[in-house]
Amino acid sequence: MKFGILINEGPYQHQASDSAYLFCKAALEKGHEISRVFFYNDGVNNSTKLTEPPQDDRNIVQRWSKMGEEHGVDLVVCVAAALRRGIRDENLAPGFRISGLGQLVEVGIQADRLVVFGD
Amino acid sequence: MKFGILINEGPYQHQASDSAYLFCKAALEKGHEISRVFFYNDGVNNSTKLTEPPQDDRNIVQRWSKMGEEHGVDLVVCVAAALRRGIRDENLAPGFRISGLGQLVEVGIQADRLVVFGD
Amino acid sequence: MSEEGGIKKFMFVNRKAPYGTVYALESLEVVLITAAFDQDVSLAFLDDGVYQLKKGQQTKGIETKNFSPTFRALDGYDIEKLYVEREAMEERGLTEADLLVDVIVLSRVEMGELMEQQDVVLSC
Amino acid sequence: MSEEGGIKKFMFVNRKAPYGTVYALESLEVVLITAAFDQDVSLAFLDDGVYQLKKGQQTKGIETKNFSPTFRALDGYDIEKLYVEREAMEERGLTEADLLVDVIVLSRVEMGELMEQQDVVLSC
Amino acid sequence: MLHIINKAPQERNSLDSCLRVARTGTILLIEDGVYAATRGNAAEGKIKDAMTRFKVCVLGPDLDARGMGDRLIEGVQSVGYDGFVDLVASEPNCQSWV
Amino acid sequence: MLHIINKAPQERNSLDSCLRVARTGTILLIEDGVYAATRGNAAEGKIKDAMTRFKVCVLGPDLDARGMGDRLIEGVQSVGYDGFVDLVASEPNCQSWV
Repeated sequence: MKFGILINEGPYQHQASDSAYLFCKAALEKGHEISRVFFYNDGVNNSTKLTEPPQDDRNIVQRWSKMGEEHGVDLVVCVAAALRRGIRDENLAPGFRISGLGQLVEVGIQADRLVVFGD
Repeated sequence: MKFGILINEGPYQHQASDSAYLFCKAALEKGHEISRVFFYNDGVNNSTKLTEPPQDDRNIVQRWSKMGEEHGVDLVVCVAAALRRGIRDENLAPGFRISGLGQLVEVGIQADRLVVFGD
Repeated sequence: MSEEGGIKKFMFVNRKAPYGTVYALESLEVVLITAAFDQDVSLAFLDDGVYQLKKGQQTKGIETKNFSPTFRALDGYDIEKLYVEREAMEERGLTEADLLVDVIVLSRVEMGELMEQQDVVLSC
Repeated sequence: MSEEGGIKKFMFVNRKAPYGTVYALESLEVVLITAAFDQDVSLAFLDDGVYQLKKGQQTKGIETKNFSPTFRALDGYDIEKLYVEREAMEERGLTEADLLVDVIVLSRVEMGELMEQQDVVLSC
Repeated sequence: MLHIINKAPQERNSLDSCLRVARTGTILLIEDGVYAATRGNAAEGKIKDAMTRFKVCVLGPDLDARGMGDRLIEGVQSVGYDGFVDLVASEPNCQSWV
Repeated sequence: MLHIINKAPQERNSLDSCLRVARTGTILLIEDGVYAATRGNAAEGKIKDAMTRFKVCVLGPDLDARGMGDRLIEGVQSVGYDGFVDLVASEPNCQSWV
């Protein structure tokens, strides 16, 4: 089955990004496809390559980058939400791309399910 | 009177930063002193110089920078919270400085009131 | 659940008040984009979400853009299905006359049944 | 309100559960720093905040650091005033035996009176 | 003590929590908290009851932003940001029920 | 329909809102939402009532993280992230009550 994922909160402050990541990991392990992860609202903050969490904590941004690269998951950051919050190509982590809201609607149409993770 | 301000949420997602700014502006106009504005939790995201909100919207980061420069308000971003969220000197807006949590405790001790703005 | 000719039913569920958080505004931005994809779009207003439609919003004092006029423009995008939960209005002392646009008022049971018919439910 | 010898009363009010949001963890980080400033520090646990002190937290499954042992370390920082609202525990089916550390259980009236005596009330 | 509430009464428990625990002083409703002080809201009774123990104020600019300026419960005082500053200064301490 | 709830029952109105409006299907409690399904919580009655209309599940890793693994209400099913995926796949549609 094809899943689309929407993440509305940034890393660390809320559990949304953690829950979404572990959901995607489990879905991939079961042989499902993650068609796209769309980062909206403060969710765009998951894509900055400048984070440096404490050594004994998980690295939320790197985890997403790795999943994008290893499983070809399309990680799309909303351009309008990103500009509001200071995410641009210059601080974008590997594996993410910045694009328009149409990418969210598109995955809503194409995927079998769209799951929202927020506050 | 001397006020200390604590902001726990980032720009745009929550009203906290707006409310704090308008509070500080009113306090300065009344002749009070803003001893320090401390940015903690997602509040650190108020300090990125990379934001570019729509033309018809307020520019939250620039507003703080301007207040810092025109009124000498000390805008301090928590280093630990900033590292978790991708705020560093390289993307720090003018007028802000990154420092430790001790700066929050210090202003709590020195100011007459500490006002918290959060979610 | 219907998928006639590739058209899906998208519902935007609004449960949050405007201005205290950005969700109402950024959700509306998605609605406008969705209109361009020729899908079956509806908006549901529950809980504090009904406040988004309140007439007379004047945001100058909080130095924030008043986005409520956009609800009036939805018509021009062929988005006409705005559903409001009756109980949510009543608990907040609001009536249809307080709202910026024409809406379809539903009981909570009707609202729940409508949700079940959707393909994609978006909430911010 | 007391300011004897420059010592202020700092109270950290915890009303949120752990892990769903970062507030509990980052609030605790402020508490540890405050200890170094020789102030009068107390922690208040109200509402879902009491869950922060629940024994037996095992966070491996959510791949997040379990920070609850830090509450056990507060003693070593001379932070000994942990106040828990009785009604908050009761509404959540918790008793003192469920908590990681020794606490002082207060009624809501006592908690309210204690808050009024503070110089600085920090909440995240 | 000044108690600052920024959430709507039906969405979160911050107003209920404050009213349960707080003893005296002033309650200031800001941001989405202002809805609690509007006529017809399910919280109207709680606010009227609170007015017997507390001075209750609302941040006017937040009330106006939400289009609720004409339905403030009688006896609740509307203040601007300057009044917000005055309240913080005049009460001995303050707490934000975030 | 799969209803996903991620907030504690006393803090926010998301569980109440879902129970008021939702008709049938499955309720999955995740993140802070898991507290609703624990014995002794004030929401226990609501969850037991909901079980007459819905299948009620809880995300086990979130329950364990919060130290509540030993007090799950009888009849509520604990699932892992793989079970979460299965629920989304098996129900025709889903809604997050954020």
